[in-house]
Amino acid sequence: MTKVASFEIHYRQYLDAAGTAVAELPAFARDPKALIPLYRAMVLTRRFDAKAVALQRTGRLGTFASSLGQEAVTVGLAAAMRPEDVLLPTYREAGAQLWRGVRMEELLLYWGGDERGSDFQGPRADFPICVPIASQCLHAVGVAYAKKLKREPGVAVCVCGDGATSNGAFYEAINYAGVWRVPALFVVNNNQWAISMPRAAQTAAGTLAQKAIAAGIPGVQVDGNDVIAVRDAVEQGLARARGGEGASVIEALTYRMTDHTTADDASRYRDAEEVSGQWAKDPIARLRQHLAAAGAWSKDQEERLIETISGEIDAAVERYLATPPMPPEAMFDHLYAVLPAAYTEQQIAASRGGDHA
Amino acid sequence: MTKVASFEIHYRQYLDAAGTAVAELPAFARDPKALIPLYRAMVLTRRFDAKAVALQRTGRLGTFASSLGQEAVTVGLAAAMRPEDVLLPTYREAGAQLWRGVRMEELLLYWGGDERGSDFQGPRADFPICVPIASQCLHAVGVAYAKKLKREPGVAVCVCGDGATSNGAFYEAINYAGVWRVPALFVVNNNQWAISMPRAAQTAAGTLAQKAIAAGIPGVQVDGNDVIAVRDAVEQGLARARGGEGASVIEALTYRMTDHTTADDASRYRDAEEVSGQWAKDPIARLRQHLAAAGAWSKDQEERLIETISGEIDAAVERYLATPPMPPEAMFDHLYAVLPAAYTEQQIAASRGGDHA
Amino acid sequence: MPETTLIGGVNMALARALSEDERVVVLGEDVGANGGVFRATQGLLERFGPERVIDAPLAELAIGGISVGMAAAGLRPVAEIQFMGFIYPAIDQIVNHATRLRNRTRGRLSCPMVLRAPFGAGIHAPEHHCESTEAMFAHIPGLRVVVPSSPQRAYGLLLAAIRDPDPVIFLEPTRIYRAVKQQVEDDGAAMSLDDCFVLREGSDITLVTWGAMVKETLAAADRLRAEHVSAEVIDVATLKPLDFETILGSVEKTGRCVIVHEAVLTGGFGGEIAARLAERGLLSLQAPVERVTGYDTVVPLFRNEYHFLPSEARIVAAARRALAFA
Amino acid sequence: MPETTLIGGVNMALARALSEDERVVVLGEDVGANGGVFRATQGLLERFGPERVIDAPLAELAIGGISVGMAAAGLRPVAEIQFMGFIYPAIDQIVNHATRLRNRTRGRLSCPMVLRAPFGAGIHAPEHHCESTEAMFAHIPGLRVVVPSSPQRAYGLLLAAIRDPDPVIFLEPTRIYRAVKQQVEDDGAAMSLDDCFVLREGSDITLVTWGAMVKETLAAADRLRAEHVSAEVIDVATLKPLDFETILGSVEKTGRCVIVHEAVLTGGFGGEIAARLAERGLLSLQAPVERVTGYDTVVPLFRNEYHFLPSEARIVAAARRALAFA
Ligand SMILES: Cc1ncc(C[n+]2csc(CCOP(=O)(O)OP(=O)(O)O)c2C)c(N)n1
Ligand SMILES: Cc1ncc(C[n+]2csc(CCOP(=O)(O)OP(=O)(O)O)c2C)c(N)n1
Ligand SMILES: [Mg+2]
Ligand SMILES: [Mg+2]
Repeated sequence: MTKVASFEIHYRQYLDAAGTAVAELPAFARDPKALIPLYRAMVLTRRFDAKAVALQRTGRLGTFASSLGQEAVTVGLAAAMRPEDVLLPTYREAGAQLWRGVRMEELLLYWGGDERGSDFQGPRADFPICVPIASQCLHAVGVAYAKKLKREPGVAVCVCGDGATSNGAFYEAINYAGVWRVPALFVVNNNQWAISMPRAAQTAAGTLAQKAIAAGIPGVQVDGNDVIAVRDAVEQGLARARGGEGASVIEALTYRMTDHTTADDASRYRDAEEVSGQWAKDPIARLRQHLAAAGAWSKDQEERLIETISGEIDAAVERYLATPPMPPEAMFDHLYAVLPAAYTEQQIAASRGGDHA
Repeated sequence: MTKVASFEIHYRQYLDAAGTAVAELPAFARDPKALIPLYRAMVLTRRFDAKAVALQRTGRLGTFASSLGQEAVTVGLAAAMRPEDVLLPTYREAGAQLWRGVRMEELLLYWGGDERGSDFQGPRADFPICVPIASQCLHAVGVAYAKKLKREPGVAVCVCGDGATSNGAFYEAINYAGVWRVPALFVVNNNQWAISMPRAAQTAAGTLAQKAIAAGIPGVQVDGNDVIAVRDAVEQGLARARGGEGASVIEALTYRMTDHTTADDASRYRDAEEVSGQWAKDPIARLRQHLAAAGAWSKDQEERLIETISGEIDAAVERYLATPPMPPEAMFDHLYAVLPAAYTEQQIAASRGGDHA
Repeated sequence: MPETTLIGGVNMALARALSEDERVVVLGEDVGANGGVFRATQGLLERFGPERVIDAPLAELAIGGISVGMAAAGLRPVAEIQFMGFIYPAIDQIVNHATRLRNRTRGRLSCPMVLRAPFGAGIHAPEHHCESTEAMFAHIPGLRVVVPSSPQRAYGLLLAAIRDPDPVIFLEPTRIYRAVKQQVEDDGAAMSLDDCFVLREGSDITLVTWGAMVKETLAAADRLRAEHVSAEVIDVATLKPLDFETILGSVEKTGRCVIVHEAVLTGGFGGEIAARLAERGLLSLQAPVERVTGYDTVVPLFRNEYHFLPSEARIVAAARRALAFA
Repeated sequence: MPETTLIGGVNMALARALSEDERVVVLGEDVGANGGVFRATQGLLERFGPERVIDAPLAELAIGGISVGMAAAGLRPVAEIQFMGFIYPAIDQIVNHATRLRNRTRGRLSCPMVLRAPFGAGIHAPEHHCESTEAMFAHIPGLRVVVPSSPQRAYGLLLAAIRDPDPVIFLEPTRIYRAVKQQVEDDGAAMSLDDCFVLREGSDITLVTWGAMVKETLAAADRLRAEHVSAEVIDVATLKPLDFETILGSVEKTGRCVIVHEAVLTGGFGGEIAARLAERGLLSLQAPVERVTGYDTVVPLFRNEYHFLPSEARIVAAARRALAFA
C-alpha cells in the first residue's frame, strides 16, 4: 500500500475561556481598544436578541431564532468582511447582519412576517435570511462565480449550521467552489445542535472542518467563542479568496445556549446541566475580561454602552411596531418584474382582503 | 494552532501492468488456478459487451453503455461478494451482474427497452440498473439499514462513477452510512470520465477516496485494472461491514476505453492518443500474462474459452431476439400492486395499441 | 374512548403500526427525543427504541432515497419531512424511484413507504412553512396522495397508507392539527384509500375540498344552510387515485359545484376535478364549476398570509354565484 | 437565410445571447467541448471561452442553486439540464428560491435565469429520458414555462426567455429536435412570452397542444380537413403565464375543443385549460372538452413507449367525438 494523500485539520484559539491570550494575538487584536467595536457589536447582538424574544413572548413578533452564546461567530465573521463582500446568512446571523448595516427594524419586520424586512437599505447585495438549510451554500458559489467573471472585488461569505453539513447542497457547493476556484468562504457555525439532533448524530466525522477535504479545499477549526480567532480565521479565508486561491471552510465551535427557536422546547431533548456548563465559555464575558485586564474597559463604559444600546433598540422597536402592514394586493407586486396581464384580475380580488368575497 | 485530526489515503496494487506481482498476493490469489474464474468472467464481460455494441449498431438494441477496459472493477467487486449481499449497480456493471447470476438475455432485454430485463431470475434482491446518477447510493443505505435491523447477514454494495461523487446524493449517502454504521460499501468506479467531463473537472480533490473523510469513514484507492487488488479491497470492505464496523469507500482507478455510450462520440472531447496509451494497462491482458507466466493458462485454453463463451453469448442473443414484446396494456400491470379501479378504463384503451383510437 | 386531535390521530396510528408490524420504522429529523416538531412522533422513541424510531441527519433527499432502499429490502418506512416546504429535494427519489421500482422490475421489488409532511399555511410560521403543492405529487403516476382532515381520518388513513404496498404521500394540514378533538378508537381499523368522504349530504350544490379548507368549507355550508341552501360537502381525502365517481354522482344530483383548495389556482388539483366534471358531467352542470383557491402568487409571510387563504366568505360568494347562474 | 432545425434554433439563440450580452453565461453537464449531448451548445465554447460556457460537475441541484446565485449577482445564466428526468433535484431551488427571491426582497434582488431541458418521449432512449412533467412547473408561482415547437419559435422564445427579468423553464421537445428545417433569420428578434401561437385557423374545432405533440396535432388537422372539418390549431408555447384569452376566443368561435399533451392525464396542464374553458366558456361549448394525453402510468421503456404516446389516430378520434356530440 502506497500513501497517496495526507491531510491535517488544525484548531485555532487566541483567548481561552478566561480571556487570557494563549497565543500571540494577530495584528488587528494587539491594541485592545481596537477590539471595542467587536465587543460593542456582540453586546448589541445579545441585547437585540433578548428584545426579540421578549417581543415574541408578548405576541408582537413571530417565531424567532436566538443566537444567544454565538455572538463571537456572527460578529467576528462580519468584522473580517469588506463592504463589497456578500453575506449569505441563515436565520441565526443577526450579529453579522447588523454589523454590515442591516437595520434592527428590518430584522424585526422579517421576523414579524413582513417581506420588507429583507429589502435591506444597507448592504444591498447581501442575501436575505435563508430558511431551507444549506440551500444558500449554492447561491454563494454563483455569487462568487459572478464576481470572478466580472473581475469585481469581493468574496461570497456563506454561513451555515452544523446540521447543514449533512445536506447534499453543502457538499455540492464546496465541491463546485473548489474545482471552479471561486472567491467563496464557507463558515460552519457549529452550535452543536440542529434542533434536537446533537452534532454527533449528524456525522461520524470527527470535525466538520474535514468536510473540506472531500472538495479538495482547506478546512480549519476555530474556537467560535473567541471573537479574535473567528475574525482572524475569516480574514485568512478571505485573503485566500481575494488572492485567487479559491474557497475554504471554517468550522467555528460554539454552543446554542437556548431553544432552537421560540417555537422549540429544548428541555425535551437536552440536559440543563450541559447548557449551564457552557456559560463558562461565554464569548462576551471572555472578551470583556480580556479588555478589562488590559485596562481598556471599565464598569462605567459598560453601563454607558448598555444605555446607548438599549436606546437604539427601543427606537428600532418603535419604528418596527409603527410600520403598518402592506395592503393585501402587494402580494402580487414583486411576483414578476412586470405583472403579466393574466394576473390582474386576481390582484384586484386580493385587494379586497382575506375576509371579503 | 493545534492539530486535531489527520488522515491518509492509501493505494493498493498487486499486479503491475505487465502482470508481475509487485506485492505479496492475498490468500485467494496465491493459487493461480483460483484466478481462472475471474479471468473467464472478464473475458465474458468483454465479449458480451462487444456483442451488445454490435447489436446496437445493427439496430437490434437501444443505446448501450460499454464497460470496455473496466472489467477488473466490475468482476473483481462481484467476486468478493456473497449471494446474500445486495448489488446496487449503475449501467456499466454488466460484469458484476453476470457474475451474480443475472442472465445475458435479461441485460439485453433491458437495453432493448423491455422492463422484463430487470426482473432478474438470479439475484432476486439485487437492484436494477440505476440511471439517475448517484441516486442508488441512498438506496444502499436503506438496504443496509434493513439488513442491520433485521439481523440479516449481507452487505449493500453500491457502485457509482467518478462523476457521481460530485452529486449530493453520494455525499448524503456516505454520511448517513457513516453515522448509522450500517453494512454498506461504496465502490467508485473511476473511469476518469463522466461523458465529456474529465475527472479533474469534477473536483479539486486529489483522490476520490478522500471523499470518505467527509463522512468519517475509511477511504482507499486501488488499481482498478488489477482484479486482484479490486477483489482484495472489496473483501476487506465487506469484512469490515460484516463485522459491524460500518461502511467504507473504495476508489477503483480505471479508464473508459470507448465512448460513454453508443450514443456518444468521444472523439469530440478527448484525444485518441490518451485512449490508446491506456491499452498498456488492460486488465485482461494483465491477468492473462500473470496466469501464463505461472503456467496456469495456455493458448489452447484461451481458444476453448472463447469458443464456449461465444456459444453462450449467441444462445443468449437468440433468446433475447425471440422474446416478443409485452402487450401495450402491460404498462399498467405493475403500476400498483393492485390496479385501482380508476385506471381500468385507460388500461383498456391502451390495450388497443398506439396507432389506434 | 379517548378524545384526540388530528395530530393525536397521526401519533396513534404510528404507534399502532409500529406495534402491530415489526417491519415498520419511523424516520425523520427530530422524530426521536423531540417527538417531532409538531409532536407527531411523541413517545415513540421510548416505546420502540432508536432502531425503529430514527433521528435522521439533515437531508431530505436522503430521507426519501433511504426510505426507498429500506422499503425495497422489506421494511415499511414511515418518513417525516419536517415541513412540506422542505420536501422538494426528495421529489427526485419519489418520481424516479419510489413510484417506479415495482414497474421497472415487473413486481420483483416494490416500495411500500409513506412520506408524511405537515402542509398548508395559516400557522403564523416563517417562510417555507406554508406550502400546499399537493398537485405536483398528484401528477406522479404510481403514487398515492392522501390528505386527512379529521382526527379519525388521520388515524384510519395513515394506517391504510402504512399498510399499502405502494408509496404514499401523506399530507397533514398543520392549521387544523389541533383544531378539533374527536373520539378515536385505537382499533387498528384502516380506512379506504379509494374513496372520498361525503361529510355532509345536500341537494343544491356540491362543495369539494380537502385538508385544512374542510374547516372553512363546512362553515360555508352552515352559512348557506341559513340561507336555505342545502350544500353537500365532500372531503376528497385521497387525491390520487381520485374517486371521481363520488364527486360526479354528487354533481349529477346537485348540478352545481364549488371546488376549494388552499394551493394556488393555476395547475392546482382543483383544475383536474373541474376538467373531469366538464368532460363527464357537462350535461348535469347547471352552472360553471367555481374554484376558490389560494391566489396565483407566493404565499405572503404571515403578516399577510391570511389574505392569501380562501375564506369562508369567498366560498359562500362562489356558491351564491353558482346558485344564481341560469 | 439559413435553414435550421429546432435544436439549431436553440443553438443560434444561445450564440446570439452570448454575443449581445456579456452577462449571459451557459452552464451544464457536457455543454463545453462536447457541445451538449444534443449539440445545443455546439461551437459556443470555441467562440465564447470556458469562463462563459461552463462545464458543470454532475449535480443538478447545484446547477439550479448556482444559477440562482449568479442571477442575483448580475449574470444571466442559461443552464442546461441534460434531460428533464434529471431536473427534479433542482426543483427545490426553483420553488424555494428562483421564483421567490424578487418577492422575498421586494425587488431588491431578482433571478433572471433560464433552465433549459430536453423533454418528452419517443427517441428510443433509456429510462428517465422521456419525461414531460411540465405541469409540475406550471404550478409554481413566479415562474415562466416555455415550450417551443418549431425552429423559429425555439430561436425567438429562447431569446425572449434569456432577456426576461425573471426565471424561465425552457423545455425543448427532443422528439422534434431535428424533425423539420425552417429558415430562421438570426436577427435577434425575440417572440412574446405572453401569447399562444395560432398555427392554423379553423372554424369547426379547436385543437390545443404544445411541444412535440404539435406534430401529430397538425397531422390530425390535415386528416380532419380531408373530412371537410376545419380545425384551428393552437400551440400554447408559453404555459405560464397562460394566454387563456386566445384559447377562449378560439373555442367561442368553434364551440369544440381537444387538448393534446404527452404528459400523463391526471394533473396534466390540459386539466387547467379544460377547467378554465368550463368556467368561462361553458355557454360556448357545444361538446365536452376532450383531452388526449399520455396514459396515467410510468412511460414504458422504449420498446413500448410508442403505445403510451398520443397518436394522430387518437386525436382524430377525439375530434370526431367532439364533433358528433349534440
Ligand atoms: C432543508 C430543511 N430541512 C429542515 C428544516 C427545518 N429546520 C429548521 S432549522 C433546522 C436545524 C438546523 O440545524 P443547523 O444547521 O445546525 O443550524 P442551527 O439552527 O443550529 O443554527 C431544521 C431541521 C429546514 N429549515 N430546511
Ligand atoms: C442525475 C443525472 N444527471 C445526468 C445524467 C446524464 N448522464 C448519464 S451518464 C453521465 C455521466 C456519468 O459519469 P460517471 O458517474 O463518471 O459514470 P460513467 O458513465 O463514467 O461510468 C451523465 C451526466 C444522469 N444519468 N443522471
Ligand atoms: Mg446547529
Ligand atoms: Mg466516469
